[in-house]
Amino acid sequence: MNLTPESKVLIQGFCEFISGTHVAQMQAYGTNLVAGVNPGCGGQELHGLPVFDLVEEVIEQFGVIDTTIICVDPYDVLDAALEAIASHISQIIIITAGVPPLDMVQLLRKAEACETLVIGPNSPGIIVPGKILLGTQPSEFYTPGVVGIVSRSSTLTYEVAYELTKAGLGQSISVSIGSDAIVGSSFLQWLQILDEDETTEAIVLVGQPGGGSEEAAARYIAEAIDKPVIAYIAGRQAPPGKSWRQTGTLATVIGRDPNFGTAQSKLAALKEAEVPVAERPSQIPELLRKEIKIN
Amino acid sequence: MNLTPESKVLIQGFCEFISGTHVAQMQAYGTNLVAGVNPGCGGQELHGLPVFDLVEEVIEQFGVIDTTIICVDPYDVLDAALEAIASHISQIIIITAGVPPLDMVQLLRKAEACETLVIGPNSPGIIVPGKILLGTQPSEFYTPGVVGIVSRSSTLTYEVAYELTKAGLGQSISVSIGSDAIVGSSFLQWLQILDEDETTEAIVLVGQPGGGSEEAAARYIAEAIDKPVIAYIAGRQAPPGKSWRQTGTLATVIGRDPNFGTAQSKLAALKEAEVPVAERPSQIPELLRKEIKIN
Amino acid sequence: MDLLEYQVKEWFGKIGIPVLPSQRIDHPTDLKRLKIRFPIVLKSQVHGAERAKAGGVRFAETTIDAIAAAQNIFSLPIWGELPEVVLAESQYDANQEFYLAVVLDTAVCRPVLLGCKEADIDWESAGEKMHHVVVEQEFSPFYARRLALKMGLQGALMQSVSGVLEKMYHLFVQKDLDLVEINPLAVSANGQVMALNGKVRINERAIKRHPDLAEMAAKIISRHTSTEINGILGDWDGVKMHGKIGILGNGTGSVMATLDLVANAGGNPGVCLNLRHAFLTDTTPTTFRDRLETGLKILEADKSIQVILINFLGSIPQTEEVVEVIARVVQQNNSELESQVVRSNGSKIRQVQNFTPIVVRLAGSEFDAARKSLATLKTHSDALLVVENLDEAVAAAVRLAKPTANKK
Amino acid sequence: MDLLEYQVKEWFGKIGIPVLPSQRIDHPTDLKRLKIRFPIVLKSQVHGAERAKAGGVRFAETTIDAIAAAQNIFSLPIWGELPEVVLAESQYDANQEFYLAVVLDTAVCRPVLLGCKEADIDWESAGEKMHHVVVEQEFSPFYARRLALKMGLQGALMQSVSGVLEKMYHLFVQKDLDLVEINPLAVSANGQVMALNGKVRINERAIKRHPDLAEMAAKIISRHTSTEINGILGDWDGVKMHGKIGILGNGTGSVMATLDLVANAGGNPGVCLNLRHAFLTDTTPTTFRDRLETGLKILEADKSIQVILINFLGSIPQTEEVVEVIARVVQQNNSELESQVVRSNGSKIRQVQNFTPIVVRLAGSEFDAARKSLATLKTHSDALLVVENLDEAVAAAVRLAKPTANKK
Repeated sequence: MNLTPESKVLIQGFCEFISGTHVAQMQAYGTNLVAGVNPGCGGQELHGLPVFDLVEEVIEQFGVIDTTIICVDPYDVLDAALEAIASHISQIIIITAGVPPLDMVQLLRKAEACETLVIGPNSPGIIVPGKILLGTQPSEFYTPGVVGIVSRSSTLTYEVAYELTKAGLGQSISVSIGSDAIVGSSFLQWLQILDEDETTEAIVLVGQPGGGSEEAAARYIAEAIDKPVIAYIAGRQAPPGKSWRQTGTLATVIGRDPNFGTAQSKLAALKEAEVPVAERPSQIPELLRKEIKIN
Repeated sequence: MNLTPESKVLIQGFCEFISGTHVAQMQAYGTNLVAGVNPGCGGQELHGLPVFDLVEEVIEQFGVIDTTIICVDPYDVLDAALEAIASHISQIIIITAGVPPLDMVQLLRKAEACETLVIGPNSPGIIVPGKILLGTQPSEFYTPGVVGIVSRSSTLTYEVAYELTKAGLGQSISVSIGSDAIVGSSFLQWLQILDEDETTEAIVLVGQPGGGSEEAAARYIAEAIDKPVIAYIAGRQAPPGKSWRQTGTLATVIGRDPNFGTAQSKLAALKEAEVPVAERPSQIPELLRKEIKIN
Repeated sequence: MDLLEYQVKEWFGKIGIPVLPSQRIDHPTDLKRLKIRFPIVLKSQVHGAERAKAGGVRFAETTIDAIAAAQNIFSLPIWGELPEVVLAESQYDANQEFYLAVVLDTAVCRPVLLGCKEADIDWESAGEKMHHVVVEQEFSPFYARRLALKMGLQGALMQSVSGVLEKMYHLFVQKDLDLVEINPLAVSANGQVMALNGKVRINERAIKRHPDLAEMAAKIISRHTSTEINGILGDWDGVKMHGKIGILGNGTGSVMATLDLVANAGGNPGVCLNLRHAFLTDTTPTTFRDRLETGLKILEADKSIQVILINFLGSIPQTEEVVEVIARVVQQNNSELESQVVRSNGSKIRQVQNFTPIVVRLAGSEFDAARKSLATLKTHSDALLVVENLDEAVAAAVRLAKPTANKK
Repeated sequence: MDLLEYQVKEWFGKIGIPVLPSQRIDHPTDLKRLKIRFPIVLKSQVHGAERAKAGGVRFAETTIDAIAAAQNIFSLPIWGELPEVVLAESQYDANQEFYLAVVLDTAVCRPVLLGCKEADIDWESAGEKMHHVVVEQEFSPFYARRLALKMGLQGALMQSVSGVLEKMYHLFVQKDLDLVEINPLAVSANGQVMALNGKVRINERAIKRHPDLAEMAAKIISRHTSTEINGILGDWDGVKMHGKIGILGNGTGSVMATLDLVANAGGNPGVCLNLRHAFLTDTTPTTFRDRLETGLKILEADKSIQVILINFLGSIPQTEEVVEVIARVVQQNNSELESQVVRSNGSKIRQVQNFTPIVVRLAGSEFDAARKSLATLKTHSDALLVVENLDEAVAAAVRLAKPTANKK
């Protein structure tokens, strides 16, 4: 993962999930946004960025691009990402929500073959407070510090950051892997990155019902993570249902717990791994202070 | 390319392009045929080989397979080859003729990504006289020696070998890359292999109308091949036509000669590269003797 | 979105999965023009499970029997749903019955093929009997053969079952499905296979890119109430609970966290809607503002909702317009309220009072202006509360949802 | 196999490529039930090129005009082909006309998108004007945008042209095509695009896996003579030359080499057939023996063929049966020959003599037995010659094809 402020960044598409304010915020943060790609709008200027029709035109003009932020319409995400991969862009952040899951399956097969890092979809991206902003995370909730945040949510990620900042706990890196059922990078990858990151001293994991990533993360934390980890799981009081994209009964037949996908299953796994769990976002700073000595 | 007699070989399918005689011939030649795969026939025995339903079953029983020889029906070739690739077989020889070209396009994209060597389709395979036979080349026309043969034809390949053997010129390796318009390995790859092969002292290139591989080979010979090369092109007297799979007029628009695909274009390219061209198969030994001193 | 059996079988037939001769019956008298041979089976076309147990499946040997049975089925609601169509189908002599499915497994991010040598399995104990194959790379028929072999099939039957799986997979990809299931796949004495019943679940996100599916969805939306729609189409836009506090948020996790906070503070969450992306029932593209308007309407129309809690943090698209929407709703409530006669009986007031107090939690620099402009609105004291702190907003919503308790 | 324009347009319409309202006319009187508006254009549905120049395209303003024009077209053969269908189509006001194609480029082993801002281009000088994009990896719409931009298009027109290319590509893959072409793609004053004419060439090898295409091919085969079939379906099984020596071989290169040897030895090669794989006209699976029988029949039925040269080397499937087929043909010829009265005039003998001498070249250990068994056949001296050396076989065939010269 290249998160240096020098790395060159592209925006593909300008759908409702990104606004002029977001672009201005990234630029104000010092992110090296070089251009936008919006087919049919080549030659125009948008939010102060030169706009091209094709990714390859951007590369011709600006050289290798490190990261692309994809904000095209949901049905165009696969195409935009394949275009980025064909242009050898190795980090893709997908902000767009509502991408059909079979498009993601196709994209992930390709990304794995090409060793492309895909973050999202339905992710507000990554922020390294005080250094670089890649995506739509509102920077005002962040302040530089030592707590790493890895989350599956969008808005809830900044909710947690806001609580930390209000409590005087700054952040090292905050990433949302995306709240969709099928996303690129996993909790495991990011726990490893945060564990290796020199600035990070403690990690906050933010989860929600659906899938099995929190359970996998819990096992991984017990096995491989040396830094203290605090978790928060939203949706404990929500009724279980397919609304939260559980695979339901069919999941059980392939060797999974019948509770698979529920907040309860996640809480049980975290308990098993002895990861402290916050009851509410505002309780996170308190739990963190018990684990690490900051301020 | 692994052409050692120890390498483990599998046969997928037993359609009309391979017979019991071919299998017996390979075995008599010492080729290490371990099994056959023929879906629906698992548990049977065919031509003295144990038959399985899946490639992975063979690998479970015999370990890593080096080469598979595909002889399934034309419409099943893509599936058989993808199954072999999924089982990490790195050399695929496709004997079957009549494979739809768009299946080959799909296979080649995958094979390139996985660095799998695909020979054929519509190829009788490879023979290293006296050592190993991979495919349906009739071994009786071959004798060990120093002449490498690389060809796009099937029967014509052994016709040439027969002429060499009758003239007392043995062969080092003989390969047919397949006479279809779209095939896996290219003349260029095999010219390089033969150029590097220690036994080979001279190379015979056998071409026919269609496509541009002979022209590419001619340029490559002029640039990169140190050993003497003799060529023979069949079909000089045949009328040009789509029958021989030329891309025709459409080819010209992407920067190609209007003669593209004709025997004449190939002959001109070989002349330009100063490669001696035989008038008929029986003339090849004579031209070879002029270039190298054998016997 | 789940299809009805007759729709599934139309798809199966088109893609080459063997199905029995059958005929769609829209009215009992259609049976007079039956093109298939007796004896037949008549099946109620509803979404609910266990229709056979409920009496939705009947056998008939003659036209008279069939008409009587169809009349019966047409007037029998199953899980509250009356069939619009009955399927008349030939009967089949099954020697064995299998279960086959292709399902999107979100945990491994790949489609999975499932197969079992028993049909109508008990899911609780399916583990050992059910076999699966993960479709790692682009599908090719060998994945289907892998499953058929794992199921313990051989020879011609292995080939025909894997052939059916292959077609199921193509349907799965072609139509963006979450699930395609054949249960049971019957095998006759001579080894012929036949899909006797099937299930297809379409991924809601992909509906709009398939004109035929969009049309089906539009029909369901126009014919059914919103609760039924959720049952039929799936309800990925939110959670339906039965409490008094309706929640609108921007993001699944945020809505969930708010719901938890409300419950922990002693409140009862009601319908919770995520406004981050288009609702399933939206047949045309929507903006955030549109979704907020729709969300407010849904909550206001819901009689059990006593308070609306809106939680926005960071940034939302079209901030200014969104504030206008909230302001308009609040002012409308206000004017309606002023024109009402306030009676002494609290409970009566709630009945006539046709507005719902709104608590708006806004945090982030983008909302600074919004907070100010909403604060200047002249409203009834409880009609609108704007706060920045989430815990405070939740406490206020819970307090407002218990007016009688407060007044004591 | 090339489709006719009306078939191409049906496909275009189904996949969403814009085409004009049109109607298939099977008989001039169909025009009385025309559903599209006048003025119309009537187009002969034949495979040959330049039909407009030949009079196969006519405009009509009224029903009477249209019927007269259609009668005219139905009775006008173009390159020897009478149309079975005439297409009636609306007219279109084109502002610009483009050329678009997707073609399988065998030299790069990939499909290629082609586009030009001119229609009906002169291929000799197309080089600079024609743009292309190689579809390296799995297709995605960005490849289409690449081409549209290379063509110099911008904005909405770039988008709509790349949208058409996208659909052309999907058709290309779905139906296993060698070529799909729109020429011209018209652009109206307001930027709307319309496919005015199209061409589709199906890869012959894939026909049998598409039931709809197999049916089309079967129709063509049943309606046309073998020469016409070659013209319409393509003739990848062999070469049609007009000499006296027919060649049967096993493999393209081998057949070609034999052809060259015959020509170099002063002979005239005639029809040359490769028996290695199924003929295009085979609607069911064939064996090598079947193809040999068919090949011999084709050559014997061809009046210009005086000698048949069979060249088999190495191994062929079903060796024994193949030898039987040759033996049977030779013995049949022999018995017919014996019953004939041999006249003194050489040329007259050739007219009554309804057998063709066969030279069989067999080399390889698998043929040892075959050579022996064929050698024992009792035949007229020229009826069958079995040799092992190719050059000798060719010399013999050339000699046999010049009976008069030899007799002088």
